Amino acid sequence: MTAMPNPEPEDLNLLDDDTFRLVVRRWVEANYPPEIRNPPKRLHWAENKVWYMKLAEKGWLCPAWPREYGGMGLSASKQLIMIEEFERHGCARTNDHGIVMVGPLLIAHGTEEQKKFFLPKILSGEHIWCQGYSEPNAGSDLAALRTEAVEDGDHYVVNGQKIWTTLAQDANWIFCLVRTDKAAKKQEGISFLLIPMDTPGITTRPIITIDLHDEFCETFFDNVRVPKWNRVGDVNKGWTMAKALLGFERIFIGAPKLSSYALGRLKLVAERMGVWDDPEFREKYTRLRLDLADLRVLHATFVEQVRRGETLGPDVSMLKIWQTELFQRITDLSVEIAGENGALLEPMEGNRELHPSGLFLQARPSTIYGGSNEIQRNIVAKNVLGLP
Amino acid sequence: MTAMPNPEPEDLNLLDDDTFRLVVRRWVEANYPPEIRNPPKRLHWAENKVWYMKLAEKGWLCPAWPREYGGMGLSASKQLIMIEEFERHGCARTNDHGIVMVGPLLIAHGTEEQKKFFLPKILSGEHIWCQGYSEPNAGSDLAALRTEAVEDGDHYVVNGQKIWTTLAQDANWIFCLVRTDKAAKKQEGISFLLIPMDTPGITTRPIITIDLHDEFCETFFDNVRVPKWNRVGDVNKGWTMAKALLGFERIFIGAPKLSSYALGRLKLVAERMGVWDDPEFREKYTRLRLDLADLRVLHATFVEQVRRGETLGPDVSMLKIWQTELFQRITDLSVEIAGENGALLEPMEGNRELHPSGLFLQARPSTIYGGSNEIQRNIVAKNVLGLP
Amino acid sequence: MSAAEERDESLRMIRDSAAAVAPRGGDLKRIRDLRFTEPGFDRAVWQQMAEMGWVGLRLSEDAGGSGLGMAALCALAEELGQGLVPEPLIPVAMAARLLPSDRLGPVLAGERIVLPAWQEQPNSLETVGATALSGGRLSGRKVFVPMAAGADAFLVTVPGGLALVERGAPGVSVATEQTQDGGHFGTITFDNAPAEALPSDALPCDAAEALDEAALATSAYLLGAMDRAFAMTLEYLKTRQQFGRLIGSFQALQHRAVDLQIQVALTRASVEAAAATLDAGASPALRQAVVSRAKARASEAAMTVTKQAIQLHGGIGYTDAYDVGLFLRKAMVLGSLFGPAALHRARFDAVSPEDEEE
Amino acid sequence: MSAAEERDESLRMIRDSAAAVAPRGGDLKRIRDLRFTEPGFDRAVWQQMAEMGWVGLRLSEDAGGSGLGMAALCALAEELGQGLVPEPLIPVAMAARLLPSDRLGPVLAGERIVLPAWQEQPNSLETVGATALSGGRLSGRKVFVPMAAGADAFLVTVPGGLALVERGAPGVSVATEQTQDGGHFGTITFDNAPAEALPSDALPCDAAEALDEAALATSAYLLGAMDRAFAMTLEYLKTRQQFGRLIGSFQALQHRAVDLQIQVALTRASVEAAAATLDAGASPALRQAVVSRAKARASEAAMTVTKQAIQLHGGIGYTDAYDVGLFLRKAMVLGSLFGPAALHRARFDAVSPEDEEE
Repeated sequence: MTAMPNPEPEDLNLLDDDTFRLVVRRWVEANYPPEIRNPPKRLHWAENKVWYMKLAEKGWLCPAWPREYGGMGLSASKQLIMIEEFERHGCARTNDHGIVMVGPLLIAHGTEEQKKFFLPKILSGEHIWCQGYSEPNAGSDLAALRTEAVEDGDHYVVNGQKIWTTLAQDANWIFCLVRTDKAAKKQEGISFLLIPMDTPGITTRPIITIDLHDEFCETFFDNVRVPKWNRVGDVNKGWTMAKALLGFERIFIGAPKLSSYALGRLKLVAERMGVWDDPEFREKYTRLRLDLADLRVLHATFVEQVRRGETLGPDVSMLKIWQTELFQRITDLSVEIAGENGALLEPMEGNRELHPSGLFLQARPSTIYGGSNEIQRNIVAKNVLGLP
Repeated sequence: MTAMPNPEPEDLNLLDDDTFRLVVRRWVEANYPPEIRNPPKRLHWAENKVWYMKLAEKGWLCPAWPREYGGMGLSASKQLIMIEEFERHGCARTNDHGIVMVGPLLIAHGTEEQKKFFLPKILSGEHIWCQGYSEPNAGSDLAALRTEAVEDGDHYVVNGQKIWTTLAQDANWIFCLVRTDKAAKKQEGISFLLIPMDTPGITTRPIITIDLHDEFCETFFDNVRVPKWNRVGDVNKGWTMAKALLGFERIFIGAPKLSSYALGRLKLVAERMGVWDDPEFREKYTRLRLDLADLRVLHATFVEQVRRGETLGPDVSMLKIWQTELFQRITDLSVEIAGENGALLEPMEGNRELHPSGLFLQARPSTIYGGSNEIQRNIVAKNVLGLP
Repeated sequence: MSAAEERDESLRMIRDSAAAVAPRGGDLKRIRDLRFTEPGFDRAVWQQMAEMGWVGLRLSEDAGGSGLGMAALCALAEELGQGLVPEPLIPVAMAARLLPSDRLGPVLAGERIVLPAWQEQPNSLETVGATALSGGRLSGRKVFVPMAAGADAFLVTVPGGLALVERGAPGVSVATEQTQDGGHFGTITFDNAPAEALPSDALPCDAAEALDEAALATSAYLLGAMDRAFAMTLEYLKTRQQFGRLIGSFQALQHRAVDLQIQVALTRASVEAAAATLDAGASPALRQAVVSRAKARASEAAMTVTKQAIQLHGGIGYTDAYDVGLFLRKAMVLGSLFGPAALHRARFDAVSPEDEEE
Repeated sequence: MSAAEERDESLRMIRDSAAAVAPRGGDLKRIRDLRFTEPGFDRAVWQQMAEMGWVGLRLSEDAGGSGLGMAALCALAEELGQGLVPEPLIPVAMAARLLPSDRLGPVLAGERIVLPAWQEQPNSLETVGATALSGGRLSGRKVFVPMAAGADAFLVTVPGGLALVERGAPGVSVATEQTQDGGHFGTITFDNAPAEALPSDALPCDAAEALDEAALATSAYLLGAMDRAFAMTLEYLKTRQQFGRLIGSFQALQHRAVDLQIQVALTRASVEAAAATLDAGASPALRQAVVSRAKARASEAAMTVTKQAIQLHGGIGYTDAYDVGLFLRKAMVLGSLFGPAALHRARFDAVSPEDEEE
């Protein structure tokens, strides 16, 4: 085993990958709050704040940000190691829109003033962000969005409605795509605005999803006045910036994590239901295991590209399709073998690990969000296979 | 058991259905040539002529034709019984295009002279027909056909190419859809011509299919002169007539026969391979059995419509989709369980009933012919579900 | 009128009568309001259903029933399924099939709700287990009794027959677990509880037969539910625009819709054929085969159709506020009740002779 | 150059060299001409392949080989697969892995074709059965030996090691059955045939290991075949018109093509990862797990892709004259050789510890 470096260098990039992994693992084990390990659902700020603050204190909140802005400035390869270790330990996802989306957006396109104002507040946990992209009639077809920002002196006046604003009830800021030119073609005429959630005219309402969770919200804008200073980048160039932001993130939606987690749960349900050794079950289970094993190696080829610093192509959509549909197939089988227990609202026998119906319902939207799998197939057909 | 009527009435419609079934069964058992029972492939004229002639002699060749034209004039319900009994006994399909297609076409649209000339020759086996519909660039899109008939005095001059002309090498006449008006919209400007195969300028070439059989041909027309007398119905109205002909036949392509046959073979292969009692196999086999059982009852609802004399709607395409894909799934599993034996060109151990790879290959085109399943799904989507 | 026409007319009348409780295309507000409440259904509506003669639909007119067959019960159940009606008609009708005629009056009148408690293990169709009656005292445990909190009494399968036990009798305890559709399952424990013995030979119907009828009626309910979820989806495909087009014009979605339509058609054919077989009087093996065929198809098709209904709706289908999710949740529950698909496939394999169909 | 770059460069060179026998996108006339002939391949081409060092690709340079790894053999096999090359490189390379160095010369030179005969039952990966050597005499029966009619000798698995037996030796008889790809399987019967004993401890490689390598190389061959069938299909979708449009513009076909592309991508990733694992030196259990993972995927994906290739071509795909059917026929044969998918899935389940992947 690699020896622990003592003390840690300030720039962790100086460590070799194995050592770095060990440093991360040890710290996570020592510092992660055990009560929120492997949460079955996305946590609210009240629940995961303690972890956010631990990371903030350690300086590990923003692995991808350059060090000059308070980030870790980690190489892609080390960022992946960090994610792997967090997942391995079952760390909850934080309210991370500020870290993953707003920070990189501002660093790339923000003014100096914007960076100075916003970045430290993300690092301190003072600003918790949510994302205002989708609209009721602009989900997979994001470019059809209609929330409108009309100039009025130094301000924009925003009217419209956003939907699927993840954890908006926890956020005090929202970053929005809004239409600033109605005459322009669909993907043009869109700008990026940063808006405090306490601005008059904003109301947020949780959406209860079919797993009866309130991770998502609808957010309404009624004559909301936003200073022009809050616009990121040039007017009408929001679409291009938003698309670029999706780049590095796309690989994660295809990561084997969820399917792997679900397969582990399937095994537990199978053992509990007494079918673990049934050949019929075993054949289906092994198929799923192999589907996951092949997802792992396919995923690894994309991770390798990222490690080498290459930009991912549209073929990464294949990962998303395969992962999400595999996740669903695994949870389908869990519900199937559970029989009547697969109909229960709560976990079986009060054991949170035996909750096939809950995981089944959680798996449903994975083929819808992040661009529905139908859209992903369109993308691969046109941009990878070159079909007309 | 119902007593056999003695003697048979001339009009078999006078018998009740059970008695009629018994009459058919007894006669088939006594007269069907045993050497061509349950043929693995479509037979050529040289092989099935004996059966054709037996039927002709008995007067049972054309159950659907009116009695005045030499048919049996059977009710729809009794026609179905006859088909069921023929299938039950494993009777080969004859070269039946004259019986099923040309006869009904002429009876509905032919002139008296045409009826007098052609119908007796079908009944006697003197004329064996093949069908010239599809073309290399007009398969599922039949209306795109380009074989052209240009007027020249009392004749048409035909040029072009037909494909999938079933058993054309056995036929001495062909009924063709040809384009008589190039300016008209796609489905208009098409006429119906009856052409002797020995007309100068016609050449026929068998197509070897992936099951290495020669059931289909290509037929080429090079300045073939056809008397106008040979046109059936009005000029440019061929499309409407052809479509109507497909009506009653469409239910047969969705009949459970092929899948049922294949499932029986699957069982034999499973027994031979020693997996018949494996739970894994059994689960898959039972699924297929149930898929077939449900096909049977769904098919029966359409048969019931026919019995009641109703016209079948576009929803009958669902039968075709389900039957053909089930047929393929059954043969897929046969090849799978046969292991290396599923790769053999010839039947296993010289036993014609153990030929998983042969049946697998035969099943391939079922989702393509008769209007590909993609086309069938388009039809159901638009004409049954009313999707835009 | 021919016999067939008379039958069709009678089925039409039953379907029409169902509209009083579950109007075709009606809103689902009542159903939403009852979710996750106890007992999870409305006793007044139950009363109304009983008054329409639904509880005794299958019973002879002598026994106070309507003298109709499984075709009628399935037609009714399908209508209830399209409206997601939570009142426990199928279980109570099953109990009514089994009760001696002198116990039927208040049950048929809707005054007394008797629920069958037959199951002791998950994934099972066995009606006899460890629960037994001895000297007028019942001991044991029955599970997955739907809507158990609404019962006045339980009709419990025991070796040799049935036991009728009051819900409030000493030694009877009911623990409930909520189900995804907003209802619940009861686990009923009997600890030396006083019960009335109803020996098999005195019963109007075999428990296994009544169970098969309930399984088939449940298949019909699932048919109604999937049919409506599919209709909602078609409607959505025909009105929702994306990328400047109606999404129903996208071929990939069209083809998927066709595959769902095929599942609905197979289920309908399977359920109706099974009902006809039972009504014609079938041997136990044939009855089990056709019921298992129908329930296997209905359970699986209902899941397939309702899952795809959500996918085809996109984001809105994933909200609890939108009705299509209610149909998925119902499919999750009724798909497994009275035997999940895999169990019925195995039973079909076990009871159905191979060559019957060749 | 980094090690990784060097490896990539070497793989590129191997792929380029394969073009001499199987040029990318080249026509398949030679392959068609050899179908259903005996021995089903061309000895002159075999000679050429041997001269390029392909038979001994995996062998150390000491043993007269090229000292390359499984990654190289898989790259080569993939190229051969896209050209449907019928010469029995994978079996002979397997034999070469097992032969003592003093027997290798003529085999590596292409002068002598030694085919492994290891299998006694269908659906099996067992190398040892009833065939046994006793006092220099071999008796028993081996089955499914591909291209057996072209062998000069057989390398036969027996308890305790191998037996090398001349094809023309007394007591050796070869019966062939044609396979759907135009080749054949041999059933080899040994009746007290004189054979040379090669005891396990004197062999450079374990038979089970050589078998796994052949299974993996076969997976790579299948990858090449399915990749080309898919490419032909894409090309067809981009050029064939129907209803006045390119058929590749129909969304239902596009989505199906994407699903096939995913299968190809999974197979490629699985094969390459398995080769890398073997090249890094794996325990027997790990080797079996990754080879079974790759072969299970390749066998099934090859069938899926080539069946769909035919469906997407429509009628023309169903003609023997059109090349796409050749790929389906090859998938039918190689899908089962060296273990069909189901067998490899079962082996994966048996050898691969659960928690390795969590």
